[in-house]
Amino acid sequence: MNISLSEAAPVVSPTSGDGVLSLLWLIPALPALGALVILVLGNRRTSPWAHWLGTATVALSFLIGLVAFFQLLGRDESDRSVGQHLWTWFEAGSFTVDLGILYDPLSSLFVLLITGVGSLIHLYSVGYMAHDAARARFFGYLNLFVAAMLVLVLSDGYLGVFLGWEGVGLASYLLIGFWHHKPTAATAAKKAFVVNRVGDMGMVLATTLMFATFGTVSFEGVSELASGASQTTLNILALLLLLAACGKSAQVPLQSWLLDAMEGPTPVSALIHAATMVTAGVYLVVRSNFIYELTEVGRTAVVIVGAVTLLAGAIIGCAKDDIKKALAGSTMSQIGYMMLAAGLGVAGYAFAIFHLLTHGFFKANMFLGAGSVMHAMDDDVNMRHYGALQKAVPVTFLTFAMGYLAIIGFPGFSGFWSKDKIIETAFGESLWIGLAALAGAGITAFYMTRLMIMTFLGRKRWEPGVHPHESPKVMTIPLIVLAALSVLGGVLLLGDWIVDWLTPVVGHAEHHELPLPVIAYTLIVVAVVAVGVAVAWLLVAKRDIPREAPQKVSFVTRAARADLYGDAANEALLMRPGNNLVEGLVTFDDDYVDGVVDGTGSAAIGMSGTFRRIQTGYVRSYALSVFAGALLVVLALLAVNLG
Amino acid sequence: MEAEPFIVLSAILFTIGGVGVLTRRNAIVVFMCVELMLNACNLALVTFARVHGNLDGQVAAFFVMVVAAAEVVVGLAIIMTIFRTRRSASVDDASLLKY
Amino acid sequence: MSFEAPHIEYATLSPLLIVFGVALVGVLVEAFVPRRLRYLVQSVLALVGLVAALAATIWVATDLTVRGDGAARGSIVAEGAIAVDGPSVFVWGTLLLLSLISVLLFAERHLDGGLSAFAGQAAALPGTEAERQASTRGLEHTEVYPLMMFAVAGMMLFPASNDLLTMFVALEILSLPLYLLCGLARRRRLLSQEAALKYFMLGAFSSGFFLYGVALVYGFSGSTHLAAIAEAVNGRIGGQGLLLGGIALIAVGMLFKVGAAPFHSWTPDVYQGAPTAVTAFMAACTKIAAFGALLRLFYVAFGSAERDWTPMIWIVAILTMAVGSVFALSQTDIKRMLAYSSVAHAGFLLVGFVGLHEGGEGISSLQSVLFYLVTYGFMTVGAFAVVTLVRDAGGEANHLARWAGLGKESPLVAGIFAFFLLAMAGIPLTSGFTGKWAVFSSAAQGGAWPLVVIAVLLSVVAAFFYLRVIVLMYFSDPVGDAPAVAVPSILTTVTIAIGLAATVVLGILPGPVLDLAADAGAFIR
Amino acid sequence: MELYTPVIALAAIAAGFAVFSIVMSVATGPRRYNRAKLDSYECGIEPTPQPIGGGRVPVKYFITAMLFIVFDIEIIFLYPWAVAFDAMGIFGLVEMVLFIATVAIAYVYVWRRGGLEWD
Repeated sequence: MNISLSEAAPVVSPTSGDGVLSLLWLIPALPALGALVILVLGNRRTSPWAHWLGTATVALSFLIGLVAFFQLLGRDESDRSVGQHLWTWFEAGSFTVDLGILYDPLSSLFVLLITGVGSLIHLYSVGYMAHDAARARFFGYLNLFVAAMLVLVLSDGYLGVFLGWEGVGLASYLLIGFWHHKPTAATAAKKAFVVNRVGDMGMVLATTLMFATFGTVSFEGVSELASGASQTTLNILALLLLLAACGKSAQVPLQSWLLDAMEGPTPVSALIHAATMVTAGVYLVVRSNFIYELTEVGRTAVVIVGAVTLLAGAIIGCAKDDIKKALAGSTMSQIGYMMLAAGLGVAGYAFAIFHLLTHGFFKANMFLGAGSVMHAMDDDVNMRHYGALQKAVPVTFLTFAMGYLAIIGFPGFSGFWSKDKIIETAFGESLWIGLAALAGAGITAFYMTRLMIMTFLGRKRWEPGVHPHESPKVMTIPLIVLAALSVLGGVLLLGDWIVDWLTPVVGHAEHHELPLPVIAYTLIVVAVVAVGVAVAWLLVAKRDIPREAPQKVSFVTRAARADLYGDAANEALLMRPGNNLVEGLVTFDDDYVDGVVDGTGSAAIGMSGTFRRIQTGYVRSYALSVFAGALLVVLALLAVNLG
Repeated sequence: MEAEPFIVLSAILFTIGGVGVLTRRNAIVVFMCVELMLNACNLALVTFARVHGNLDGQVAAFFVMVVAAAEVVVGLAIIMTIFRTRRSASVDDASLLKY
Repeated sequence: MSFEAPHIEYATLSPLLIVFGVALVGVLVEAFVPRRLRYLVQSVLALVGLVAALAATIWVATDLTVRGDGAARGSIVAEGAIAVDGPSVFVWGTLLLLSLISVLLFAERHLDGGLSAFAGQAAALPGTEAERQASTRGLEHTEVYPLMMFAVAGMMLFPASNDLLTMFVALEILSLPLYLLCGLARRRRLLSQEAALKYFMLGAFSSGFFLYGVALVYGFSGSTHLAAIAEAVNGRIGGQGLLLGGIALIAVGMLFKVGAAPFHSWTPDVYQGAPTAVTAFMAACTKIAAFGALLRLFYVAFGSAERDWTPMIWIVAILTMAVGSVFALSQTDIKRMLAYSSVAHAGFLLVGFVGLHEGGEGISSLQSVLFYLVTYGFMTVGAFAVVTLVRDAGGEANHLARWAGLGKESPLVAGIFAFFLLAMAGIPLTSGFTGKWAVFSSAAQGGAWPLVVIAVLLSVVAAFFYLRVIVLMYFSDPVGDAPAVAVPSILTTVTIAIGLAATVVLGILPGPVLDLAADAGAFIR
Repeated sequence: MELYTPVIALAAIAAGFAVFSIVMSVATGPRRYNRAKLDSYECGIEPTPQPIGGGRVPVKYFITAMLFIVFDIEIIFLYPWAVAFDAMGIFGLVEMVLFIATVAIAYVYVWRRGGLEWD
């Protein structure tokens, strides 16, 4: 509490590190090395040991991260921001771009989350991918992802973040399309890539704008100079960064790729599309607090995006029969919570990160649990074919239940603490935002209960010939650890520890006076959650669940099944202006390239295919285009002069 | 000396050459049209040299002639190989490369 | 009549003179050296000549005299016809390095059963007995080396010209040999000849425009010297119409050479038809030379008419990026796709062109464009070199469908090619990213915001077609019998390795080259 | 205008002479035709037979024509050089020797590679 209660966000000013802190570069370097070794030597040569190498490098990074964390803990609060200059990437005249590491309370938490959960998921994958011929390559990609993600959170500037940003995008693309023999997986990978590129554009433009405005893109420089920029610049910057965040974190309107991304192997869904990569957007917003603190417009936009996504994701989660897609909807929704909190400014940043951590635990836990269930059910993902599994896979059931209780916010579990805080802060900001967050909590309770009942309780609706069995130890141990974390994650809030811990990064919030006492909010939330559970119990458990999804359903259900017409909306809203090119190309690409590959080149449709007919092959028509071009150039010159 | 008529004439020649390139099919004729364009440039250069009273334009015209001659050599060689292979000097026949 | 003998600074011009000299000696070698020795003599001569010219360039570069306020270094030589300054020397060095690795591609004889990629006897009709005989007797046109050296000399002269007439002559010196080189492919002769015809016809057409522009500008200013033109433009003496028309028509000629839309239509056809080694050489080097000249002309001569021509460049830049990125999407031939990609690159370069021009804080246009050209040159030569490796019975297998499943067939070649594609797409840690960053930054600093936004948007589209090829190589199964990846000799291997190394190093440590580009300073006037 | 009077007069006289001789030869000459007289005029040598199919000539002529262009170009530069030769002195001589040597290199190439052989 040593910081004065000024409006502006703290300026990033790292000090140099020593001891373990000078070895920080090893944290991303180790997984990168693992990826390099595995991918360069190739699948065949490394397959006997690649999975252990992959796991070991991440685990080692975790250990270094842990030691570094305690070092940081031992430092003075004002001294908890450690910088390490790695190399000068660009040097042009007066202007340089350095690549370096910024290790502060915020990135230290992320390092622990990424390497910690990452190690567990690596371990789990050893079992999950045991029968896949390309397991070594899988671990190579997974290591690549971890390395890129660590670069993202450890960089000391936006360019470094962008580097990691692109890296995780690439790794995500490779991993979603890992089973590329499935056409759905290949399409999903492409879709994820394209939608993410739209977000990346925001990142590129934001970085370029920063460079043009401030002459630097380091957090240190930007945080120092931000208050000097014009309001318009700050607004644009904030919106561009939000666009980037939306792409990576699957927020409305760039949410559509996440549900399809579930085509990837389940550990990927757990690590990338639940615990870490999709939270990069939240990281970006929190990290850029020095910009968002200065722009009301930017923060409002973040809040709106968060609120809309949290409801949309929850509604989608209600209607999905595919267990992974239901969880994906839930992920969207939970990240919506984090965004919402981040948009609330100083009061919310810490809770956004807190929820991000607890969500990382319980969602990874549930995804891995879902993977374990799928493992037992011969890779069937349809929950209508599950039921009564609690006997068949007891460990999975118990661990999953811990995650379940955490996500719905059962008092005492980690999710309870983090979500409660967000809802409370939201009410402090505005009644409507608070109500949206509250409604989200109720819906979450509903769909998660539905998922639990359909999967583990009720009667057997198994496909013939399926004999569920519990997964091997190598898979259940990570489940148990994550379950424990899901239960106990709330300790981070003890004595407001996490709020104090992050204060040097995001600033200290003045205490809001709430219209009602805090305990009242907690009770309301618990009550709403209880209602959600009860409704699910009445609607799902008390009735018979048909093995086929009923077709005569309400409009809402149909809409939710169709991802709230996310793709349709994409087509209608995004395709027309600007982005239609990009989206349209996906379809075009499917039609055309695949056509070419199949040897049926005649399937050429699409704008490029139409336009290229301009290239007739006749010299005279080319000469005509040169002639026309000459006229164009002359006219352009004259127009300027006469106009 | 009034320069304008010469410049207008050179512009007309240039345009005739340009339009010829666009409309004629025979590679040789197309090529002649290009040469016409170059000579229109020469006329303009020489006229301007006269207007400005220095020799730069005239020297330039010499160089243009040389370049035009070199272009003839290279161009005719290319057109001839094409003709020998295809038995046709039509520029429209050479359209395998497209789209 | 008084006459003063012109003064020629032979030492300063030595790089140019060496290349010209080697080209002439090459012609004599053709005349006197017995046939079986020609290949060896010519290729060694070309290599030695280029290395010597490179050494001379470095020597000249260390010896540039500082002028005026120190922003520009160098001197105007040959009675004002040639400016040897920082940017000239930088472009020379780049051109010579790229020509060196291109010569290695020219000399490659390992891929096609001991024969080079050039026609055994260009005069023999395709498909006749004469052609077969020429092939079995192992004939080849070693004239390609002197032709290439002439082209290199023209390319070096082009951006260094300080006089519109010299510039025109240089333009023709660089173009004429290239027209011929395009028509000399050993395989697919019809396509190759057609490429030559198209390139020649359109090239001659566009140089007509260029020349008329020169005539108009001369009419406006009364001189062909860039400095004198600059003075006239600054004072706005003479007719506006003449100046604007002149600028426009000269721009047409220049933009044709750089392959900017709507003057790009020759690019895909010629790149596809020409022998791949020639394509690699001209894709990289012509663009570099032409951009060098474009920059000098527009900054030095027309600098003070900037407000007049900037909107025109905006339009052309947007059109170029859009055409390059969109058309590339539906291409089924790898060389055509790379051709459209080079069109798109020309667009990105034009974005840099409208930035902060020279000097000042941050990255100047000149610096960023020069840097981008270096990155572009190496990845282009590298990528085309890889294209020569993928072959089937009919020569190179250029159809994209034949590249399906290459990742399984030859992980190394596919990996290298994928890397080049990623670099062209501008993925971080490759030189493509640093290059794009540089040009976008300089444009942003120059206040060309809308242009940068469009450029970023279109670079997203552009990334897409590169990705398509990567997907094809890795995620698709081969159609029919898989194309073989030929084992190259040390020559092509070295070319690819250098291209790859440059792409990696410029992506991770662009500092030294950026510094060099910054050191090049401004154009001298 | 006076400047051009002699030129115009000369042209007129030349044209008049040409017309006069043709008219006179037609009017006064005897008309005894034989095969040789009806042949194309080829400086007394046997005329080359007309190619079949529309006046195409062998490619050999092409090379000769191209070679002619080389010397044609040379003249363009020789002419002004000759006018200013006295003023330029030794420098001009050296430059022109270099220039002609360069042209000669191309010529040597053609000669050695058989460009000058008719058959």
